Amino acid sequence: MALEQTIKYEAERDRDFARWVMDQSGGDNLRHCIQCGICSATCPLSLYMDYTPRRLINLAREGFKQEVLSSFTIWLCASCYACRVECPKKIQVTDIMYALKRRAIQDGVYPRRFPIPVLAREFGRMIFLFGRVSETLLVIDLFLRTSWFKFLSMTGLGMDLLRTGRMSFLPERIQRRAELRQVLDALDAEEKKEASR
Amino acid sequence: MNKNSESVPSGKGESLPSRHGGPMPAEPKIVAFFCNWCTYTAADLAGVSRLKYAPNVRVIRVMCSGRVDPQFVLDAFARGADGVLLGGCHPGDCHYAEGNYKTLRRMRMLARMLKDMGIHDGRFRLEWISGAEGDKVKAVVNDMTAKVRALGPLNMPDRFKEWDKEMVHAR
Amino acid sequence: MRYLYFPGCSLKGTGRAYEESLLAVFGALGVELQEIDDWNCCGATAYMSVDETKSYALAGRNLALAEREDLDVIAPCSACYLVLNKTQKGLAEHPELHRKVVKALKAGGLDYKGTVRVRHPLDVLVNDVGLDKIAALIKNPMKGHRFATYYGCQIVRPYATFDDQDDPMTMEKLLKAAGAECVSYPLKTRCCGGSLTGTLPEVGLRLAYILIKEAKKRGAEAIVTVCPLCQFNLDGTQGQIAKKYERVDLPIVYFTQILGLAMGISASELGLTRGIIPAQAVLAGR
Amino acid sequence: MEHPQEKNGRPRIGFYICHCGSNIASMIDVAEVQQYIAALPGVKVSRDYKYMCSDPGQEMIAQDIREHKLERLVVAACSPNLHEETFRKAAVKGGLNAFYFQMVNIREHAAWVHTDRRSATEKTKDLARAAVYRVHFHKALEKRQVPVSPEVLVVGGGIAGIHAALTLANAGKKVTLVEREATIGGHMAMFDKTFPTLDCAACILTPKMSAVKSHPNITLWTYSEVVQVEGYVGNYKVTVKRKPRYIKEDLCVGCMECIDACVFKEPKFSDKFNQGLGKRKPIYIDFPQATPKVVLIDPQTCIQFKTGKCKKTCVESCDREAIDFAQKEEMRELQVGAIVLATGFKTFDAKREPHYGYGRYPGVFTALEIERLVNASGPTAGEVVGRDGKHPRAVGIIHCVGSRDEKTNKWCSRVCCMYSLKLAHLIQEHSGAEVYNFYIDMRAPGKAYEEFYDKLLAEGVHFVRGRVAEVTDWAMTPEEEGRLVLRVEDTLAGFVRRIPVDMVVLSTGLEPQADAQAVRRCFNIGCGSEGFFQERHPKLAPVNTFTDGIFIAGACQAPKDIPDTVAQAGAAAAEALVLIDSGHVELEPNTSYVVEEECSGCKSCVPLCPYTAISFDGEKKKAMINEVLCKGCGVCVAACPSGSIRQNLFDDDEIFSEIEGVMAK
Repeated sequence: MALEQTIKYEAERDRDFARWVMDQSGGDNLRHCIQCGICSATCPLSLYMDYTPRRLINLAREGFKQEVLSSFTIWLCASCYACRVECPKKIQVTDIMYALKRRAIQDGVYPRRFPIPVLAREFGRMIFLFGRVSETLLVIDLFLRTSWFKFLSMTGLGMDLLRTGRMSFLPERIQRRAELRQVLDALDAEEKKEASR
Repeated sequence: MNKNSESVPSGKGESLPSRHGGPMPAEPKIVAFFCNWCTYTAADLAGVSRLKYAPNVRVIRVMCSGRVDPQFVLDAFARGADGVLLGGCHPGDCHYAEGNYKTLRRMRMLARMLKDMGIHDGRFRLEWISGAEGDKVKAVVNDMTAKVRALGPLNMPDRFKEWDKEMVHAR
Repeated sequence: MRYLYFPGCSLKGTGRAYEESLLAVFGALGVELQEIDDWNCCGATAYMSVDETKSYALAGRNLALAEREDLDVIAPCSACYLVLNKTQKGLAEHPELHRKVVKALKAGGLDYKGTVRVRHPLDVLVNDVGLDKIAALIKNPMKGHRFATYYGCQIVRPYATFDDQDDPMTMEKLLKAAGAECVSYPLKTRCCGGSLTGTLPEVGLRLAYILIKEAKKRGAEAIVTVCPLCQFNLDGTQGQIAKKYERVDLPIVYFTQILGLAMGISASELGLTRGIIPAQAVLAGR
Repeated sequence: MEHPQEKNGRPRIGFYICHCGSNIASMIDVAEVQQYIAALPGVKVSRDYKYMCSDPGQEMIAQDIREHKLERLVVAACSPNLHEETFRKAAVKGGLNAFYFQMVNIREHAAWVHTDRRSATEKTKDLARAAVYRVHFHKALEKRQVPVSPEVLVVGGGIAGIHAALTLANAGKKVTLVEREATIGGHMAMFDKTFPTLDCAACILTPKMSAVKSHPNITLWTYSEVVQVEGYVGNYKVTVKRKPRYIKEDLCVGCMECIDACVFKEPKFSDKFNQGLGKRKPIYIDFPQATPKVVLIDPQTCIQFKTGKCKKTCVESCDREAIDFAQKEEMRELQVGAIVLATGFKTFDAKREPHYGYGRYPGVFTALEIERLVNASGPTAGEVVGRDGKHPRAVGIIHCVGSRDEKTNKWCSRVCCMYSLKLAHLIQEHSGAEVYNFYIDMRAPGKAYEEFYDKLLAEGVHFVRGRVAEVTDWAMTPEEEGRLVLRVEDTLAGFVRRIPVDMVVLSTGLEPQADAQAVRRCFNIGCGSEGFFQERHPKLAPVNTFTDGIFIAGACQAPKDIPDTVAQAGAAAAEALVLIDSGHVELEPNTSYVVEEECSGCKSCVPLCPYTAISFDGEKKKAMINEVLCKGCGVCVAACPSGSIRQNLFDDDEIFSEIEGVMAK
């Protein structure tokens, strides 16, 4: 068995990252966490996580950026808000998870075997193009990009959906796509302006 | 006349200090009358709890908010206060049974009068703050300071001088 | 009674039966629904992980469009309901975000004030229409039918406005009015894993299996839900559940379908033929 | 108004500013303020000093007064609520009247609340200048001496009230103990054992209860409530409502034959003392050692009250003829010098945490219910059984229910960790069940408390560090079928566990009494934001309130255990003794008076006074203020149209000069 060093040195902490997390919307209460673990206990997905939500909160608070951003935990969060509702310190765990997902995508450090970031990105692309999302196209698109085998196993479901009239290959779209484009472009422009400052 | 505009009876509006050029506008000064039992104690509590708030308020201690004569408020404005804050116990909690109800009645009347005189209603405020509400002292002081700062200086003493000059000319 | 209606993408796609039954029931109750002109996708939970500001702007456009009418908005899809409400709250609480989003919407010729109320059909049915009025229209009570009510995540969480966060009861009230029975179902607000089924099937399947198995164990003939994603997930994965765990075969229906049946509306009008798991048990005796 | 700086014969003023170590000096440039005030007209001495309240600081003031013939004194330091008396004494020591002094609060109101040194210093200058302007108008005054009634009222008959009443009575003072329930004993009487020594609660409490009953200096009024309090320190007039128990208390000997004789053969009604786990009859006594040992009748359930057609077998059975269906509520008045409030707490309503299933699953109990269940004189005679009559194989104790939670109560209730350990021990001892404690942080910071925790660890009780998410009957494994499952993260292990048990104990926290707000209004004291009674100072005046003569003890002030409660009750009794033993109190001279020549006789002040201190002299056609009744609020002063009412210490001149002072440049 290979021996692994698990001690952490203060130099490995990224204090700016901890501050960044607390600056995100929903991150302001993070410091108040008393590590009671009710978030993990109420989470229907914590059994699959490498770090339970409680541990992730503590890692983020202490600035262990690498561990936080490469954890499965943030991608397993299904946004069910159970932790947020139970938290005795009103920590907005779900919103913190969103912020960490965005950061992981931005930094390109998410775990490769999780297609969730791809879904999120494709979802965005589709909205940008059509203004609405057609689930069928999204699912097909996603599976083509990530795994052929899974797509094949899903085709059974696809047939069922076609049979019950719940599947359409025509993209839903809005009329005034230009209007939506203008809104999103304005935000891009603003972001560029901020970045150049 | 706009209800919230701030102008003096002579019709001379209070203009905000210019944002560009000239010296920085002076920080607003707010005179506060706090009752000994609730609001003054709350301010003590804010101190003991090391809450941080704007340094613009000058507290004058009275035993009960019911002691505050409307003339105190007028005098404070006349002497240059940009705002006046009155703090008493919550209704039903007055240390002297019902002094704060009398304050409320009196100050409602005064507030109307101040408005008629052209003093913006954001400059005069009555707040119920119990001895346990140190955080409310902080919130009220910060909020009022921000609002009064946005209104700009009231500067009654200088205006009195102006009027005096006009009176001389008129004669 | 008149409301604006925000169907969202699901109700035009896999959740078509929800829209059909909702419109049928509201029509029978004399409640008018006016679809928001040229609405766009609310962004759902996925887009929040990509771009926070844009996500708010997407939802903001819908809210701005809605503000042009002086009506409350009904959002039947749980994700839409949450996202639209979250946007209202988020923009009110974060001035910098508010400034950016309002400015961007202006660029598209839209005006956002944050005045519109976004509501769920459950809320509207119980609090505006009223149980009495609904009960009066029940022609064909669902006597002897037992259901597990399933709310899922995003209706009462995180903003419980019309029901309890831990133990919501609105659906029980409606189903009782329709003459049905509800089994005690402690998993009624537990996440179904719907947002993960497509991406992490092994995880999503297990969550769905637990929910269905428990409902069955407690004697429910169907799970009654309020969310198109939950319905899709619980209904559509039963084939794979059968392969991986065991055959469960439990119909997953919308509460509007049960209400509609009890009001005497036909099964096909209510989209009851659209379930992958056939809803025969629910239709028994009619 | 007169302008102080234009007046001749300006008094000679001494000004002192305190560094308070670095408390003040770190945020305020005290030297700058000192120099600035030194230059004001009339100021003869201006000094800054490290600790003004120290002996050398006070001595410095006294010496300066003598040396520089100072006539007024201004000290800028902390809140007058802390050290006003100190500096008044320093003034007197120097030969100056105590009321020629004015204090400026620059610590609590400036140094501690600001972050910018410049503006904090400017603010301090303004406040100090205002005081300098103000003292000019100060007058020599004397405190009023008022005699003190030597009796004490103790409200609440739990262990705090019992201990306070006994302490005062043993010191020879007459005490009235008022308790709202039918018996004294409070929560402690419901407990089985007490931590950490495990001595039996009844064994140590009942001797004290009977001592109360038999003490010649104590009048015990149970089933009674204070409804009104008037007067002031040393002279409170209290009205007490004595509720009818339909039994003549002086005749009943507590033989309980009436209970046996009741037409209800079996106890049928929910028994409040046993937390609803037991039953009682319409005529009952809470528990065998109830004090006074007098039965009572509940008119809500008694047939005679409900229909008027009962055979009244109870009346027949009582040869002392103590039963009186016609008994009426009585109002009694008391005159006391001091009041000790020991009104206790209530436990958190477990239904407010629906995910723990209290009221839904019969296997879920509150800690207080378990206290009754493990009690030998409780409804099951000490047997740990569920509501279904089954013996649990495993029991889970959930800590912090309604504590340390922003959604319910933010505070730590302080006693739950320890009582949970105690219950874990007792449950294991009584039932042999496997016991789990689910805690967030184990708080055992008392004498022999950590050792008690150690004992429990040795006894094999499980400790899982984590807040339980839910109690559910949803089973995942065969072992879980038909049981209650707790879902919790074992935070020390780092994963989630599902633990099936048969009985769940919710360690509910301590809350203010439901009517704490009404009670505090009645006694004119304050509550903290969480609703417990507010002490005058958290460290240095923990049993005093802002109303002189009213003291607090026990869990009405904050959650606390029995040792701390008893210690505090002793302290409150001692403070009350200090007050009444001196025979008199000194009152601030801030009363109002009428300047007769100026009074127009308009009578507008007369109805304003809440203490009816103002009367109208029909002959002179002038208002008159009774100084003894006046409490010094100043409402009449502000209302007098002719300005003929003045107030000592807060006169118009004084306040106007203060306004001028803060605004002057």
